[in-house]
Amino acid sequence: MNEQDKSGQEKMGKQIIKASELDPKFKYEITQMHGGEKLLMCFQCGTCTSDCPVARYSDSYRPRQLIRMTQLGLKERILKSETLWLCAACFTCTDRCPQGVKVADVIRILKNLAIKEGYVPPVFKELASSILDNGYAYRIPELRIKKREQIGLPPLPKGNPESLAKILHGIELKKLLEKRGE
Amino acid sequence: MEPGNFEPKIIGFLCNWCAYAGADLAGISRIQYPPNIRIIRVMCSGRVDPLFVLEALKNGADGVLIGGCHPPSDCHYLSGNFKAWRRTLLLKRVLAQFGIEPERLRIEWISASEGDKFARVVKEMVEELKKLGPNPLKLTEEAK
Amino acid sequence: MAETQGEIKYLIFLGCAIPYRVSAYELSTRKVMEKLGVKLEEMPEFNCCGVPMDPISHEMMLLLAARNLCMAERKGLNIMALCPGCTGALKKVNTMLKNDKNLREEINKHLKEDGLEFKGTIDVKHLIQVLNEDVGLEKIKTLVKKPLKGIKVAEHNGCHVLRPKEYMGFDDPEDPKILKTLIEVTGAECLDYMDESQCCGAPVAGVNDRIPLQLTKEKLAHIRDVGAQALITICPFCHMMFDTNQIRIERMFNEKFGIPTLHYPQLLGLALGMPPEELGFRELRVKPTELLKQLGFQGS
Amino acid sequence: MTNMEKNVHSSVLVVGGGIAGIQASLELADLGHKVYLLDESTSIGGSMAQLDKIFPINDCSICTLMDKLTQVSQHPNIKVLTNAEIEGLQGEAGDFEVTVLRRARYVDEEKCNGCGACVEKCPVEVPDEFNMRLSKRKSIYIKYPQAFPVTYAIDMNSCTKCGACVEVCEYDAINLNETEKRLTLKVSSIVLALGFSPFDPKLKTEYGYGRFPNVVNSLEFERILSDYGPYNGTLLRPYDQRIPRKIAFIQCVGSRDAQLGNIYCSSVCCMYAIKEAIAAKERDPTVQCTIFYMDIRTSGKDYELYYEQAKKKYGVRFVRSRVASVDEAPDTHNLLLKYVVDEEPRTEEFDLVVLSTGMCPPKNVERLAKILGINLNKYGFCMTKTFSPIETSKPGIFVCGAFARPKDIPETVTQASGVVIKTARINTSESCKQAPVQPQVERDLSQEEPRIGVFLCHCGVNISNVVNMNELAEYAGKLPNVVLVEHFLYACSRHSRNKIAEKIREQGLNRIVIGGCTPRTHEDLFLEVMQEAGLNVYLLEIANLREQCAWTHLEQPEKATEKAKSLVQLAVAKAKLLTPVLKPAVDVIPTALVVGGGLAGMTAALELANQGFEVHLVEKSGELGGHLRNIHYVLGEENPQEELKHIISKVSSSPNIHVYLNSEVVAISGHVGNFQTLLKHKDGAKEIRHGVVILATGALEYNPTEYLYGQSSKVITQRELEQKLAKGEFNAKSVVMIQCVGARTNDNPNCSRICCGHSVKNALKIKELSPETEVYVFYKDIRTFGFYEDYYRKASEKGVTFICYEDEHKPSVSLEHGELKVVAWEPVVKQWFSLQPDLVVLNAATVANTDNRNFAEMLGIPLTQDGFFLETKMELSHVDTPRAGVFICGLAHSPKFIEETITQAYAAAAHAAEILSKSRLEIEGTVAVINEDLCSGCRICENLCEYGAIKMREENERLVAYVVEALCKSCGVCGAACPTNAINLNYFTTEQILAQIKAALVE
Ligand SMILES: Cc1cc2nc3c(=O)[nH]c(=O)nc-3n(C[C@H](O)[C@H](O)[C@H](O)COP(=O)(O)OP(=O)(O)OC[C@H]3O[C@@H](n4cnc5c(N)ncnc54)[C@H](O)[C@@H]3O)c2cc1C
Ligand SMILES: Cc1cc2nc3c(=O)[nH]c(=O)nc-3n(C[C@H](O)[C@H](O)[C@H](O)COP(=O)(O)OP(=O)(O)OC[C@H]3O[C@@H](n4cnc5c(N)ncnc54)[C@H](O)[C@@H]3O)c2cc1C
Ligand code: SF4
Ligand code: SF4
Ligand code: SF4
Ligand code: SF4
Ligand code: SF4
Ligand code: SF4
Ligand code: SF4
Ligand code: SF4
Repeated sequence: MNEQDKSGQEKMGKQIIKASELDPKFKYEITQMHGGEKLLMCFQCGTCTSDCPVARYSDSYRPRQLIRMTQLGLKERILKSETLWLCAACFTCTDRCPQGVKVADVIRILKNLAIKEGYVPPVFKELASSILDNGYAYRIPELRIKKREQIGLPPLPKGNPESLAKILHGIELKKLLEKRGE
Repeated sequence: MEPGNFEPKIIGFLCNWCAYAGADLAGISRIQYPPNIRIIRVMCSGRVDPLFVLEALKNGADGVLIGGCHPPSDCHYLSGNFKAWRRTLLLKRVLAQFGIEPERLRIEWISASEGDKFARVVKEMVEELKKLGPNPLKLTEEAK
Repeated sequence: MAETQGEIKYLIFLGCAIPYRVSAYELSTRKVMEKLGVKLEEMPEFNCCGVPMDPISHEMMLLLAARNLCMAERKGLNIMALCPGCTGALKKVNTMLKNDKNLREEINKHLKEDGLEFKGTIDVKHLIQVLNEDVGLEKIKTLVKKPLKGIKVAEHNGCHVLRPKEYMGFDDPEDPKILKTLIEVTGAECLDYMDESQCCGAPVAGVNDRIPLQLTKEKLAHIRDVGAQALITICPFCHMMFDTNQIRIERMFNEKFGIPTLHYPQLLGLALGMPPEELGFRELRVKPTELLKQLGFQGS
Repeated sequence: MTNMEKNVHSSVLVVGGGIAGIQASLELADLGHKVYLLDESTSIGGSMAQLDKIFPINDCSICTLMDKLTQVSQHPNIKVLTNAEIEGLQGEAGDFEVTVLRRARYVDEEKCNGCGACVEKCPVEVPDEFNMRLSKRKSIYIKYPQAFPVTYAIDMNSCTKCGACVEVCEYDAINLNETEKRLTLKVSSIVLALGFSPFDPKLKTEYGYGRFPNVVNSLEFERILSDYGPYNGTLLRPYDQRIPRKIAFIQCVGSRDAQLGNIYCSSVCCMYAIKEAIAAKERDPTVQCTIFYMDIRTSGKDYELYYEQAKKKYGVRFVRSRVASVDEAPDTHNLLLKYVVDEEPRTEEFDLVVLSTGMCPPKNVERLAKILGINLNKYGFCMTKTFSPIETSKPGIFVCGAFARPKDIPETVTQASGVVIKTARINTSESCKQAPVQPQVERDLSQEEPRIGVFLCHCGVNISNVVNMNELAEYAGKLPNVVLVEHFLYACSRHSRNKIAEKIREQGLNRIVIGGCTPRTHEDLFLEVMQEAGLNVYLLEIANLREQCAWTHLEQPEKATEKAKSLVQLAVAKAKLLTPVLKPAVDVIPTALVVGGGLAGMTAALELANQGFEVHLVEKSGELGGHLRNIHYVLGEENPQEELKHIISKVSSSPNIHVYLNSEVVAISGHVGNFQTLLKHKDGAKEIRHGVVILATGALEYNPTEYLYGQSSKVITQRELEQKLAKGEFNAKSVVMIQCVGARTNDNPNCSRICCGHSVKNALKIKELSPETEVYVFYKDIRTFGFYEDYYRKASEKGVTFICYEDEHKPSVSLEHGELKVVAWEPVVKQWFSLQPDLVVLNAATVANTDNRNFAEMLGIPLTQDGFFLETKMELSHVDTPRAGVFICGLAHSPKFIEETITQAYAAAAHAAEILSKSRLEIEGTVAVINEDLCSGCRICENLCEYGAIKMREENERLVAYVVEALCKSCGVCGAACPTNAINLNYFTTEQILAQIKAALVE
């Protein structure tokens, strides 16, 4: 993903964002979700961007900017943005935000929404299907499982995909993934 | 008088609110300085009439110190310190005309918390005056 | 909280990454815990803790974690996790479900599909928490056979064992102390270095291959600058970044680090008198040859 | 009031001896009340004693404070109780009984004279809290060199009871076994001035305070800067005591932080950080100072100029970013700060970091609140209300200073004065007051030759260890006119003072010279002696043998003795020329003129009327109320229109208040105690005579020319919006508010203080009436200081969007097909974007009333650059002008909120009442006197006098100058300038000073 994090921000730079591009309802929607309750409290102090380890090495990933765009209702731009996926979920921002905004959770909410809009980065597709198949995020090779015993580790408990399938039944997302996965 | 053990005499006019209090703090903090100064308390440095300075020099003072509050506005009387400052500048010119080194007159802003500054100023003055030697007026008086 | 009845007994939660790639961490943990008298039971039928699914669906993450908690509740034992990510997810969901009745009802609706129900009867801890709170420094101290005197190391806690503090809360994320004291009890010296609490970047590795390496490189440089002989981690992902990726980083940035990275239980194991082979030292990519030599272990 | 009077004690308890408590005590005591000033510390002074300079004038803090400490120490009506705490309260307003616990000090206040001998001997060293632990003190110590009481104390936590101090104390002042005591005070009211406690930055671990030695908090930095601090005023950093090249200031540490629960803004730290940066720059201009902030909150009077000056004149760098974390470079112990500029994260290295730590409620205040039965707000500060800003929830208990809300010194002092008018039962009949010491009948000296008595004090061994007292006494005895020389071990002790009075009478002494310690602290003690002995107080002169001789020449006893002789000679020379001076007095007309019938004027008028004074209230318009008439909501629960109605009805029904509507002041003449004013109203003119003037002329709303105001009915001011909201005429779905219209501009550089709060208030009202309406607020800094921050947050929470703009990126407003369009720059997203609001609301500045200029001219008082009245000392009280008897309050002084206006009106009323309560006003005798025969009428003096105390009059067809004694403040500036030497200054006469000069120079 070489240039991936150099997102469309710069390209957007020139034009004026029109009032019609702003969805003032968007911010209220986010505050209804787990972790998004404090979104509106953000007063743009800059702490989250200053301290974000990813922002330091990315040209485009800026948590404060994402929060701001969310407050302003730039829904389309955010959900389309590839930079969203760069968050390492290290929670530094959440812990340090003086206003108690759960920045990492808001970004997670945005990712969840992006998925609903149909954008799923390949790596997540893989992880998800592996979990649905065997309960683990990775498909652990037979070789590894054998090696465990060689070095004296107990056998790895078997996952229970059937049980998972049952409890995950009814989650809209599963369908979505399956559809995309095909 | 032998220049070697010449001990200059200094008259200090210190305003009550800042400089005099600063001189007190030097004492409270036990900061040592040469005993050559005699302090005359005035309410404001602006009270120092040029006459006082001239009389002091005429009567044999080797140096005169005027101490006031820091500008712009430490002055208890708003602007007495400015007035003293302007007057001192003029007075220095007058002194030069009389053949008295203007450095013998010094004006300093010393706050009530600057005990060390007060002591330093006295020390400096004593050293400088030792270099300058006795007040020339005194010599002519003595000659008479 | 489930009863422990005098003896210390936990369900060990391995998560996905450890069995997949980092068995030395598991191995050394098991050995060390045995030595310390902590009984570990296997966790049946567990599944991914949920964390990797959070970006895709928060709900799915909640359900995955909740299911694991139910498995533990069934066993009536508290969970000890090795991976901070797993610890975080399980702890957080455990707390959320315990405190938020509405959420609990909602989740239980789903769980019921497989006859499960979250009741809120157990607790979740990370390995270092068990060492610190249940075993205790005093006990460890008495069991240290071979104090690692003269060894200088640095630590990297990793984010998720500390953050978000709202759910983790057992150590100060800005100035964490527990791992440091656990290191010091082995006799090794633990050095402070710059930006200690910074993330290694591992979680982004799936979507970007440059940023995580840069972050890890920056940390390695700080650690090298203070003269640490080794780095101690307690997270499989951090370990991968520092150990597995170190040679790659050295090549990429054309800088030499050569900092062996041990799982904390490996270090502790040495101090408890176990030989490196038993603790999975062989699996380390950056070989701690010098360090082991200094401690009197030859040729491993 | 009358039915209460039976139980009224004339005593007041002031709790907390910071500047708030000190000011309140002094004013109450001046009004004749007995005051108990109680502090839990060993000394009074509070936080102000620790500060280096104070904004906005950058005066020395301790000088300003010391002036007050001296007054407290000398005031006969004030009893200071240190080391004390309140244990119980009984009774009710007017009749309280307070139990006080006095913890042991182990040093007797009556006996200890502050010589400090004990300190040298004490072997135990502990960190000095006063210097923020950056230096050490002994177990026996005095809090700071200038502290009052001048009594040492023992800190039993560290004392080993070795007894070394006991042994050395010549005065037997130390008792290591002293125990705590309890006492009961009967008081009529209680003033709480508990101040604040500084936030503990250890709680913000990401800034590394406590871990990194070069991260200091602001009070530590104040001590570092202080001349009597740990480094004697040299700018050094703690780790290696090296001069820091780069200093970072981090704002809002412990304030505006929801994670910590301290959501409020501490109000003062923006200003003090700027002050500290300037101070650092003044010490070394090459030091680089950077202030990291979220909003700079410099909304006080002329504070914006201070901020601008820091940027332009001193080159202080300001960065709008909260610092995320501080890390230490292990080798250099420098610090790395993470912040963001232009949405780019940065790391920058500094050698020293100063945390601008906020103000928290005083320690353990919950306990005290419980004992007293008062309510605290959710943060633990005292609960007050908008329209009763100094009343606690319990009648008879009042509050002032930082305990009521974080605030700076001028606001604190103003509030302390304000408390006085509520606390005091001012009564014009002298009987109810505690009479100050009554002057004895003075002896007539006109026929007597000077008979000088010289009393020399050993001050224990302080003076006598250095100066040879016998030699000195012998020398003094030989000086002309000296008839008696006596020694004392402690001249200031009660015993010695009685002895002196006795000697005066016995020996018929008529001039007194004391050789001892500085007159600045001890003069008043000896003045009392003079009075007791029937001598005029101006017949005393003190030779400063301790502070200015013995203590500064410890190693040179011979030279010190010589100098002491000279100092005594100097004093005798002056004493010989001293003459009795009568203190002039003016008659006071117990009536006040209040100009302006807004909230300020009405409040001041009511308070004075309540105290029984007659008030003339002059209002230019046809109605009372001023701006308050347009205010329909406040950031709080009260209903302003109800309150206004209530106030107006009280004013109208007060028999003591004469209201003149549609009236204006045409001329004012006279002086304090006796002014004559000419009023004009539509029915004609009227002359009023009064003792004081209170100017409450308010201010005006700026009339915008920007943003299409006046061109579109959809562009309105915030005031107009409030009318719409109140009248139910509001129906917009999208509103844009623009802040700082006509304020913080080149033409009007100051901040109007109220408008940020005003926007937040109206935005909240919009959201209440119409939640779906979107509100955008474009601001430069949001200045919701203090607890107003709560409302800023509430507005955010309701979905109001706040967007910051810089002058280069002002929003633009245009009309397209009759629809409004606003184009603005969003600095975080870094994009221009446009909005189509239904309304644009401008926050028009509050600008000075143009009438102020007339009053300034008539009364000879100054205005600020932007036309508000300028008080005498901006760093202290807000209400006094250089013109005695003239006070200011309300918007006429500067923009302020309702509660601040009320507080200031109280303060103005208190200061006015102090004058009005006296039938005759005694004036210092050290005034200028003009010899009319010598005066040439040149008017030089008239122009020089800052106080307008010199006036000219025709005398035998000749212009001569005369002094209005009531106005003269004794500076002597006029005397020094008079070309014909026509002016002299009592007690500092030219002749006396010349005699001193001559005496000093005899060989
Ligand atoms: C670093 C810093 C710099 C500042 N610089 C400036 C400046 O330059 N200019 C400016 O205007 N303001 C400045 N301020 C603000 C200023 O310090 C306050 O406005 C002022 O000190 C408030 O005075 P106070 O009397 O209300 O409180 P304090 O000074 O806090 O005094 C309170 C007193 O009450 C006593 N007390 C407390 N509790 C009890 C109790 N229970 N019983 C008995 N006694 C008690 C305390 O011992 C103390 O003596 C600064 C503040 C800080 C922190
Ligand atoms: C637009 C605006 C909004 C505000 N909103 C709030 C708010 O929401 N909350 C809050 O707490 N505070 C608010 N305030 C501040 C509050 O209004 C003031 O603190 C308070 O009303 C000031 O009262 P005042 O008497 O000092 O001045 P004013 O109200 O201005 O009264 C001055 C009076 O003096 C009269 N006068 C003027 N010149 C003369 C003269 N030459 N002779 C005789 N009389 C004269 C005037 O006619 C007027 O009646 C606001 C102020 C403004 C301007
Ligand atoms: S730290 Fe919090 S308040 Fe600050 S910019 Fe980020 S989200 Fe906003
Ligand atoms: S959680 Fe995400 S946004 Fe927050 S600091 Fe970590 S990487 Fe940055
Ligand atoms: S020695 Fe005695 S008199 Fe002197 S300061 Fe100490 S206690 Fe006070
Ligand atoms: S008794 Fe206490 S205060 Fe006195 S000298 Fe000994 S240690 Fe110091
Ligand atoms: S904004 Fe308020 S709390 Fe923050 S530094 Fe400024 S005055 Fe202090
Ligand atoms: S809107 Fe008013 S209060 Fe706010 S910053 Fe501007 S001038 Fe100051
Ligand atoms: S300066 Fe002197 S001469 Fe001139 S008017 Fe004043 S008193 Fe008269
Ligand atoms: S002494 Fe000062 S105040 Fe008094 S008249 Fe002279 S100049 Fe004015």
